[in-house]
Parts: sequence; C-alpha cells; structure tokens
Amino acid sequence: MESVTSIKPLLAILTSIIVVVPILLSRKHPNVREGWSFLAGFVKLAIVGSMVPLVLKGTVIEYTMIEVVAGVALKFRVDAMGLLFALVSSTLWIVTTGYSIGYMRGLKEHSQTRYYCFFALALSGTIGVAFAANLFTLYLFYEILSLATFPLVTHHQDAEARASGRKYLTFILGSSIGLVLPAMLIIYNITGTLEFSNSGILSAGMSKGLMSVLFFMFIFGFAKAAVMPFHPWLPAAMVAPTPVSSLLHAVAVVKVGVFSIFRVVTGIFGIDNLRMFELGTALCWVAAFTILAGSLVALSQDSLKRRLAFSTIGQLSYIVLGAALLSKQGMTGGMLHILMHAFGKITLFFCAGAIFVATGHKYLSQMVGIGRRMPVTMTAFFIGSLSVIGFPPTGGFLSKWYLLLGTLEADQPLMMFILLSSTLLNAAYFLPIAYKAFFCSDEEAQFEQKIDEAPIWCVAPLVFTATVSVGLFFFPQPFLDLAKLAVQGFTGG
Amino acid sequence: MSNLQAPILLVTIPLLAAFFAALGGMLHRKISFPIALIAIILSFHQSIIVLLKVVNDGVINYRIGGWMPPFGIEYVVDHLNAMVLVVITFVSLISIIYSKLIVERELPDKIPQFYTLYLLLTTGLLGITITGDAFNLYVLLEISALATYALLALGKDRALISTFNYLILGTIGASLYLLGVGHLYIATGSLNMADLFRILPSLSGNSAVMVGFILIIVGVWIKMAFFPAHGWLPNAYTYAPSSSICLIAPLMTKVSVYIMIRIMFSVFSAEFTFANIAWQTAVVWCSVIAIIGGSLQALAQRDFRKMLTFLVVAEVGYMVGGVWLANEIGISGAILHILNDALMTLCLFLVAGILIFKTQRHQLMDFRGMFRKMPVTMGAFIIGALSMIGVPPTCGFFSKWYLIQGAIEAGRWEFMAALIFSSLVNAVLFFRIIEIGHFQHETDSHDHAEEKISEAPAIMLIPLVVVAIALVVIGLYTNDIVTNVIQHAVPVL
Amino acid sequence: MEFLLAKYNYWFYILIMMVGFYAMISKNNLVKKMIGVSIFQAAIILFYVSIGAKRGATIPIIEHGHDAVHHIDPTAYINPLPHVLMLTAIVVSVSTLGVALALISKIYAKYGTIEEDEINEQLTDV
Amino acid sequence: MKLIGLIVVIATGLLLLWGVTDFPDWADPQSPASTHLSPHFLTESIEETAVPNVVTSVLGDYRGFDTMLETTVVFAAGIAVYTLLRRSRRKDLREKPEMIEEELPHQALIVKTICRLMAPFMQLYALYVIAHGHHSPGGGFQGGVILGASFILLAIGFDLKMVLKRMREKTTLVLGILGVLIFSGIGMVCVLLEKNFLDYSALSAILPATDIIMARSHGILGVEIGVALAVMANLVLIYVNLSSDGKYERGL
Repeated sequence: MESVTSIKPLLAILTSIIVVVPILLSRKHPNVREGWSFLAGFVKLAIVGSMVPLVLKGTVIEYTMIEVVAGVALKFRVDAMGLLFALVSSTLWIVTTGYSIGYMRGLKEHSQTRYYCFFALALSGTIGVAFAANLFTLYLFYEILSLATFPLVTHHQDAEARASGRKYLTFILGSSIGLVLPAMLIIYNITGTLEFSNSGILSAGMSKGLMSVLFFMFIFGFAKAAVMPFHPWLPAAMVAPTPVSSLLHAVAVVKVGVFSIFRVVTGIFGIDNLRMFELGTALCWVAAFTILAGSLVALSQDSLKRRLAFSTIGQLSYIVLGAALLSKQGMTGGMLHILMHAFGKITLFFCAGAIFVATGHKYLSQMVGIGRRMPVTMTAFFIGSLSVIGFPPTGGFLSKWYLLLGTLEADQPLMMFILLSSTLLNAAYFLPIAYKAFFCSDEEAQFEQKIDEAPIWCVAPLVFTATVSVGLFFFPQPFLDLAKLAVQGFTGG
Repeated sequence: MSNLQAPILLVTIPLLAAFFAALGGMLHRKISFPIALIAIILSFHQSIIVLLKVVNDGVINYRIGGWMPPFGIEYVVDHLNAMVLVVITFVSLISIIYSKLIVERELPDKIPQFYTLYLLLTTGLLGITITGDAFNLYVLLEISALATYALLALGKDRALISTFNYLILGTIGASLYLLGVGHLYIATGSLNMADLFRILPSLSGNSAVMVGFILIIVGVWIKMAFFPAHGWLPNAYTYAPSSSICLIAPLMTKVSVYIMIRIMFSVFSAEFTFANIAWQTAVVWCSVIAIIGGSLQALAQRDFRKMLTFLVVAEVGYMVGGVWLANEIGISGAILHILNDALMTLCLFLVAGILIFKTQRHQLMDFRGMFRKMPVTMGAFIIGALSMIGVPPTCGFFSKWYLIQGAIEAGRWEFMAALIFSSLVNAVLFFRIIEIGHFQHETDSHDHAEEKISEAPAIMLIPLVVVAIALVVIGLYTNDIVTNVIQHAVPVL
Repeated sequence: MEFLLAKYNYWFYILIMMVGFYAMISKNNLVKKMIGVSIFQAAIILFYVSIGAKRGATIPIIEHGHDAVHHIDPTAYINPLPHVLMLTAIVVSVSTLGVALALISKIYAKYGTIEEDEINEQLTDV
Repeated sequence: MKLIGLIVVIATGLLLLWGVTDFPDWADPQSPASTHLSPHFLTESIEETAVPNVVTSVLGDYRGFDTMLETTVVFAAGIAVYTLLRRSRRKDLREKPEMIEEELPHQALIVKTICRLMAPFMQLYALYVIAHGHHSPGGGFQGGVILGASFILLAIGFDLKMVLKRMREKTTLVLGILGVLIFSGIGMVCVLLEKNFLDYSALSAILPATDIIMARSHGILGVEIGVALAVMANLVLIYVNLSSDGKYERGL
C-alpha cells in the first residue's frame, strides 16, 4: 500500500485546538464566539474531506511529528477506517454546534465559553484517535478526550454532576491507566513497537494465557466502549447538557472506545492470531451479553436520556461484536454501524434535548401525546428509532444486514439469534415512545393540540440528521467503500 | 593550559555571589536579590555550555589547582551530571525569580541572609553533582545541609522541631557517608572516584569495602528519605517557608538519588553493586513499600503541601527502585525521572506557594473556586498533576514508561504494580482537588456574573507557566534526551 | 589475641561511636542528642586519624626542608591526608553543632522545654 | 523506642566490626592508605610547593578546594545561626523583661584580670600559628580558632558588651565574609590569569620576584589568612548569637 506524507492530519487535529484561543478572546460576544466554532468545524470538515479521494484510491496518508521513545513516535496515519470515523465526527460537530446554540441559549446555561472550548478540545481528541498511527498516539488522544470531556459532563457543577463526574473519571481514567497502560507497555516490551499493522504486531508464538490477558485488558481498559461491566459511567454521564450527551456519548467518546477496540483487534493482535486462539469467540460472548443486558435494562428506564444511554451500551457492543466476529462482512458491518448508529442516536438525543428545551420534561411518562405539540421533532424521533432498530429504509438496516451476514460467514448462528432478538428488544423500547406520542386518546394526552416546537436552532439539526439517516440507506457511498477498503486491508483480501 | 573554565565557574559564581549578597545586604537589603539573580543566570548559562560540550565532545575533566588526580581534586562532568547540573540551575533560577515577593513578605528583615543561604544551597547542590572526589562530596553535602536547615527552620508551626529531627537524621546520614568513605580509603588509599573505580575490583570480597558500600548507600538513603528512613521529610517540608521549599523539595532528594547512582556505578561497579540478587530484591521491595505507602499517606492528607511531601517520598521510591531493577532501561527511567520529577515537584510546589501567597492557607479545601479566580495557575496545576499521574504527553508519563519497561524486563511485577497503583492514587488525589476547584463556589453556581479573576503577580506566574510548558516540551523530546544524554550515562550491564 | 591487639584502635572507635549513636537515637533531651552527635563525629575523627598512623614514623613535617634537595623517605613520616580530612570534618561538626544549638535555643524559647516527649505532647494537644 | 535504638546500634556495631576484620593492622606502614597517595605528598611537597609541613601543603594546595569549602561551611553555619537567632525588630527586643541580674562575673576581679592579661598573648600566639603554619604544626584553622577563643574568653570573663565594643556586629560579619572572599578570590584570580581555579602558580605572574614554586607557597599563606579570618569571625558570630539569644545584650 503506497503512502503519502502530508501535514493534513495534524492540521485537522490542530484546528479545533487552535480555535480555543479566539473562542476565549471573544467570550464577551456570543455570536462571534459561536461563529468561530462554526468556522473551525467547516475548516476541519474540509481538511478531512479533502483526504477522501486519496484514501479511496488505496493510499495511506502519514505524518510523523516526533519520536518520543525509541521506536514510538507521535505519528498520524489516515487509512480508510480512521477517515470514516473522522468524517462522521467532524460532520456531526458542525451539526451539534448549531444545536448547542439553540439548546444552551434556550436554557440560558452558564459558562458557555468554557463549554465551547472543551467541546473543541474533545473533538481534537476524537480526530486524534481516528488518525493515530500507533497505540501510543491513540492512548495520548484517548486521555486528552477523557480529560476534555470531564468539564462538559459536570457542566452543571451541582451535587449530581459531581457524583457523575467522579464515576465518569473513575471508570474512564482508572481503566485506561490501570489496564490499557500496562498492557501497552507489555506489548512494547515484547515487540519493541506499537505501530498498527494490518496483520497485527504480536507473533503467533505467544502463550495463549498472556495473549488472552492482554486482549481483555484492552477490551475492558477502553472503558469508553462501555462493554459490561465497565458501563456504569455512561448512564451517569447523562447529567451533562444534551448536546454533550448527543455528540460525545452517542458519537465521539463512545465511538472512540469501540474504534480503539477495532484498532487493537486488527492492528495489534491481528485477525489471524485471534482466530487461532479463539479469542474472537470469547469477545463475541462478552459483546452478546452486553447487547442483551443493555437492551433489557433500557426497557425499564423512564428517563428518556437514560433509556437512550442503555440503548447506546447495547448498540456499542454491536460494533464490538462486528470486530469480534473476525469475518469480512462482520467487520464491514461493525464499521458501518459506527456511522449509522451515530446519525440515528444523535437524532434521538437531539429530540430528547429539544423536548427538554420546549417543555422541560425528561421522563417518558410525561411525554404521552407530545407528538401533538412537537410533530416535527417526534417524526424525527421515529426515524431515528427506526435507524437504531435497523429497519429499512434507514441506514441502520444496512449495518445490521452486514453484521448478520458476518455471523453467517463466521459460522456463529447463535450470535445471529442474539442480534435478531436484540432487534426485537430495540423495537420494544423505542416504538412505544413514538406510538404514544402520536396515538393516544385525548384524555391521556398531556399536551394541547397546538404546535409549539423548540427553537429553530434545535429543530433544524435534528431534521438534518434524521434526513441523513434515511439518505444513508439509499446512498451509503463513500462510507461503504471506505469500510470495505479498510476490511480488505485487515483481511488481506 | 587555558582550557574550559565553565565547570568551575558554574559552582564558584553562586559561591562568590553568596558572599557578595551578604556584603551587599549590609549596605541595603534590596541589593542581594539582583546579585543572586545575576549569579544564577550566569551559572545556568555555564551549565548549558557544559552540557552542550559534554554532548558534543564527551566527558570533561577539570583539575582544581592544576593537580593531577588522584592527588588533587578533580571535577568530572559526564552525561549524567551535566544533565543534573542543568536541572539544578534551572530550578534554582525559576524559584529565585518566583520567590522574590514571597521572601519580601515572609522574611522582610532577613532578605540578605535568605539569598546568601539560597546561593550557598545552590552551590552545595551543584558541587555535589559535579565533583569527582568522594570526600569533597561530603563537604558539599554539609554546606547544602546547613543551608537547608537554616532555610527550613525559618518556617512556621512545627518547623523548628521537624528541622531539628532532620538535622539529626541528616547528620547521621552524612556521617555514615563519611564513615563509608573512610572504609574505602583504608582499603584503597584513595579518595578520587575514578581512582577508586580502578582499584576496587581488585578488592572483591574485602569486608571493609562491603561495609563501606553499605554505609554510603544507607547514608544516602537517609538523606533522600527512602523507606524506612523517610520519617523526617514530610514534616520538615510541610512547615518550611514557601520561599525556600521550591528550591529544596524538588532538588534535595533528586541530588541524593544522583549521589547514589554515582556511587553505585562510578565508584563501585554495576557488577559489584548487583552481585547479590537478594539485596536487589529487598531494595526493590522497599521501594514498592515507599511508593505504595507514600501514595496512601498522601491520600490521607488534607493539607496540600503535606500531601505533596508524601508524594515526594513516593517518587523517591520510583527512582531508587528503578535503579535497583538492575537493567539499562530501569536505570534510564530513574535518571530521566530525576529530571522529570524535579520539574513536576517544582511545578506543584510553585502552585502551593501561589495559593499560600494569595490566601494564606494551604488546605485542600482552599482550592474552592480557584478555576475561576486563577485560571492560569490552575492550568499549570493541571499540567503538573497530569504529569504526576503519568498522562501523556507530559514528561511524567515517559519516565513511568521507562520504569515500567525496566520492571517488565527484570520481571519485577511488584514494582510495575506499585507504579500503576501510584498512578491511580495520584489520579484520585489530584482529581479530588480539581473537583474542589471546579465545583465548590462561595457563590451560587448559576451566577452569571463572572467572578473576578485575581491571579498572582506576573513575577510568580511566569516562572510557573514556564515550568508547566517545560513539562510538556520535555515529555515530547524524551527520545532526544534519552539518546543524546541518558543513554551515555547508563552503565553497560 | 594478636589479631585483637593489632587493630585495637579500630575496636575502640566502634565502641565510642556506638555510644554516641545510641545517644543520638534514644535520648529524649535534645542537648543530649547533640552530645551524642558530637561523640559520634569524634569517633569518626578517631577512625580517620588511626588510618594515618604509621609505625616508626613522625609527624609529616619534612626535616631540613629548606636545605639542598635531598632524598625524602616517605616511610619516615606519617600519612598527612587523614589529618587534612579531619581538619575539615572537625570544622563541619562544629558548624553543625552551632546550628543545632541555635535551633535548640529557639525550640526552648517556643516550647519552654527541650525534652522531646514534652514537646510532642504539646504538639498533639494543639 | 529505646529498644529499637539499641537493636539498631548493635546491628550497626556488628556490621562495623565485620568491616574491621579486613582492615590492615593499625599503623601498618604497608597499608594502602600509607602507600597509595601519601608518599607522593611527602616526597613532592617541598619540590612542588616549598612547604615542609605536608599537612599544610595538602590542606592549602593539593586539596585546597576542600579547605575553601570547609571555610564556606563555617561561613554557612555562621550565617545560619545569625539568621535563626538574631533579632532585629524592636518588638522582639522588648520581650522577656525578666533578666536575672547575675552580678558574679563583674565582681570576679581575678578572673577579669587574668582574662585581660591572657587575651593579647593568645592573639599573638594565634598570629604565630597562622604565619608559621608552613614550617610547624598550625595554620589558618588552628590560628583562627585561637583568635576566636580569645574573644570568647573576654566575653566570658567580662561580658558581651566588652567584646562587642572591640568587635562590632558589622565588623564580625564583614570579617567573616572577607575571609572566605580572600580564599575564593585568590582562586578566581588564578582563573583570570588563565590557569585553573586555585592553581597558585598563576600568581607568579603578578607577584614580584617569585617563581612558580614560591607562588604556591605564598598562595597557601594568603589562603590561610583567609581561613583564619573566616573561622575567627564566624566562631565569634556563633558564640555571640548563641549566648545572647540573638539580642546582643548580655550573654552568659
């Protein structure tokens, strides 16, 4: 595979770090401040987008900054998988910025400058993980992301935020220092490198015990992927303002977790090694458990955001499962699900936020008949639900389709069964919401038959993402191509 | 024979300046500060010259009085002490600028004496580092010790009694060192380190040499507060005046570690030192206890400075343990940690000093609302904290990296576990403070009127920011430092 | 016996040193601790000076130093180096003692006692 | 605590005893200490420095740097004690009004007279010890200590005021600093003359009619004077501060 050296990946990361300065300087003028955020968003997207044609041709873009330890450099490498993820994150950053304006101003939140600064930093962390060429660089940006999101999660600075922030850090930071760091060092000690390679850097000659221990240190260490039992931080983090939950805890943070798992599975351990030691199957079971348990718990949640959070936990493990299947179709499905779930879930979170801005309600029991008042929002909600459930004609169907094919290819019919039953569960916890919103008797309805939507800054983004969710079903290119290209690289096909 | 005078100048400039500061101070108390400042700047400059010279041309030998060693006293600058010299002058420079205002407030009637003692202490530390003569080292050890006693005793509360305890233990340590040197002298007839290094291998098995080694090492351990002789340090440092602690806390223990390394590898040899595996194991276990015990004790503190002092104890464990891992990576890690730990300890003590300067208090609870009041200080604090925890790209991460690599290489899992554990505890420690700073406001948290920013004066802030930036920059340039400097300092094993 | 006699200086230095060492560690009175320190350091000085001794030699001042150059027999004079070192060590111990006494005097002014346990009692009371 | 202390002490003692077993016999002319460095000093001292007292030549020249630093140690101790004890604020001075009026020293006529008689002789002897250190036992330290002792004797025999009248606080401080400055200054002059630090042979360039060897001898003398001044002044400084608790009033 040919590679090109270009500073673009670094620029893409730096854009959102540098923009912190003008944001801080213009803190007295909110319109200018948000203008900077938008500008950075578009610049970033343009940089990321400009790399697509090259990568689609099978080229890899590399940029080495500095060698920090012998054999380990601060190095970026843009391949199909990373670009796919970066594209999703930077697109959704712009959308979320728009949504933030509506949400934060609608609720007159405090410390908005701090909010936008850390948001930008978090995005840098995300893109950094996407473009990391080795485990060290990935770890570095992973930690930056953990730290940058802490002030966002605890934005309200009250007792609840404090408790959640503590839980958030305990899981995220604790697992990454306690598990990922030693695992990384042991691997460096064995191999002398941390560079991701398409066939893995560990040799097959390792003992099974050591390899399994290391493997699960990574799986659980990347607690952002919320694989059970390392999931409790995610529901807790829902105390954050909704734009944070939507971008970070449906897209950036959690996807960074699964993305890291993907990277480690393919780039460090190598598919062949994992197959040989049957670690893929073991991971399948962990993921399957998380899928079912997450969905079941989601059923019982009354708080809309918590329900979404548990749904996210389940959905994330779809992606982990995709990786764990170690089959071409499964991995394609997993990668696509990063994208599809992102658009679907962010729509749902946007809706939850819009409802909160417009009515102040958080609980499902208070939302009966809300479709009468906010038809646009709830229609988008419905579409988002369909996408997450995996119902055509939404993007979610495609990724689930590939995942199901993957189970067949990997000869794991049981996993297929689990996927299907979880789809039913998804339907069971999402559809009633949409149903009750529109179809209820007048006595039941808690809202007047009068359209009163959230501010336009809130509604426009969610309409956009819902539309994209549908659009992705019909036009999955170039994402599908990127995913296939990436998988081709790993499996050597 | 006009040769390079930098090695002697960098020691004698502060020494002469000490005398002039005392003389000038009798004329007017404000004269001593500029004298001291200029001297330390010059000394810093000379140390950089020396470092560059060593990196380019190798070891420098300087014969004092023009006498041939071993008859005369010799200065030997190799890669190891060239680096430590720069660290010492840098820390000294930073904290002399920083502490100008503090001195004027804390010790208004003792300003000239303060600067005289400060310069003597710097001289002592520089001399210890640069000398190539075992007895000369003892004299310098005492100069720095006497200056330290006086500086520490100027503090409040229990300063007197804890300084007295330090004096007793420090004297025991220095006396044991002297006794050990006597044992070497009786066995070899020489005091020059290089000469001893030549003669000692022919005396293997000589009990006088063995006892000499034990006495010296134990003496140095007492000086550096290594478990179980660590009891004196926390109290002595906690109650010290914040003007001098920024010089003492980062350097004293580090210089003692340097002495240990120097004695182990440049007077004795690695083969001699590591001949007995049981001893090695015992020392590593002691450092494990030091690390874990220090961290846990730190966790129990409510006073910020006392917490830091226990961390100093834990960090000593890092370095001693790293050296006694008995492999090149571990020793590199320990040497790198001398540099990194000096800077991060400095950074945190500078923050403590600013806190005391602004609020007159130093409990953890006094960080309340600090993020709003002092954003720059807290920013630097966070960088220092991250470095202590070991989050990339701060330099603390990289020394931990090397130390853990060394532990893996040596198969000392207990040491690795202790390091990871201490990282986790540090994370708890510092995020507890960040939480206090972030959440607890004296005013209502939803108050829109931004609280007034009230930072420390620029003369204190700029040194702090410089150190914080240095923490990151040094982290990024770790590889250059290791390949150009530290690699040459590590004995071939 | 031969063996014991041949090194008797060294046996004694250890004995004296341990007396001082014990006082340093175990005495409650701060001044007594300092006396211990002094004994300890005196023992070290004794140790060093013993190294310098040489049977049948005299003090290291060269006789007829300013006469014409003649052969100097190094075995006729004792080793000067330990004496030089101990001049330094004496000064150091005096200096340490001075600073320690200054500290003790301040401690006395503050706590009204120089017994360690009484000071500790006062400290825990606060 | 006492038990632990005892155990530590006994353990250390045993360790040291074990170390002694491999020592060369006491006063053995063939011991390494007597054969490695010392013959060089003994045989070359006169040739290289023109100083018959080898202790002085090693102290002042071969290991002159050690000596300079130990002078610095005394200086550091002096400054440390001064910093810790000296009270300058008026408020501090007014504290502690209760002073026990001990009349005894003032009435002890015999003591006073003897002290007064002794002091000049002591000082004279001290000067001799300093100046004659090249040829007989003695040198800067010994002379400095005797000088200092003469002042302390006066302070004990009379009272502190009497000494302070003859040697003011400022004079003591300046002399103390001057002593170490002389020493390190000579060292720096050598550097300025493009030789190594403390290489007194460089002084032959500025001293009239001296060759390299004699320059070393003179250099040692200069250094010894510095040492003497520093030791005297700092001992007096330490004594005065300790005995008067930093108040410079009465003394013991």
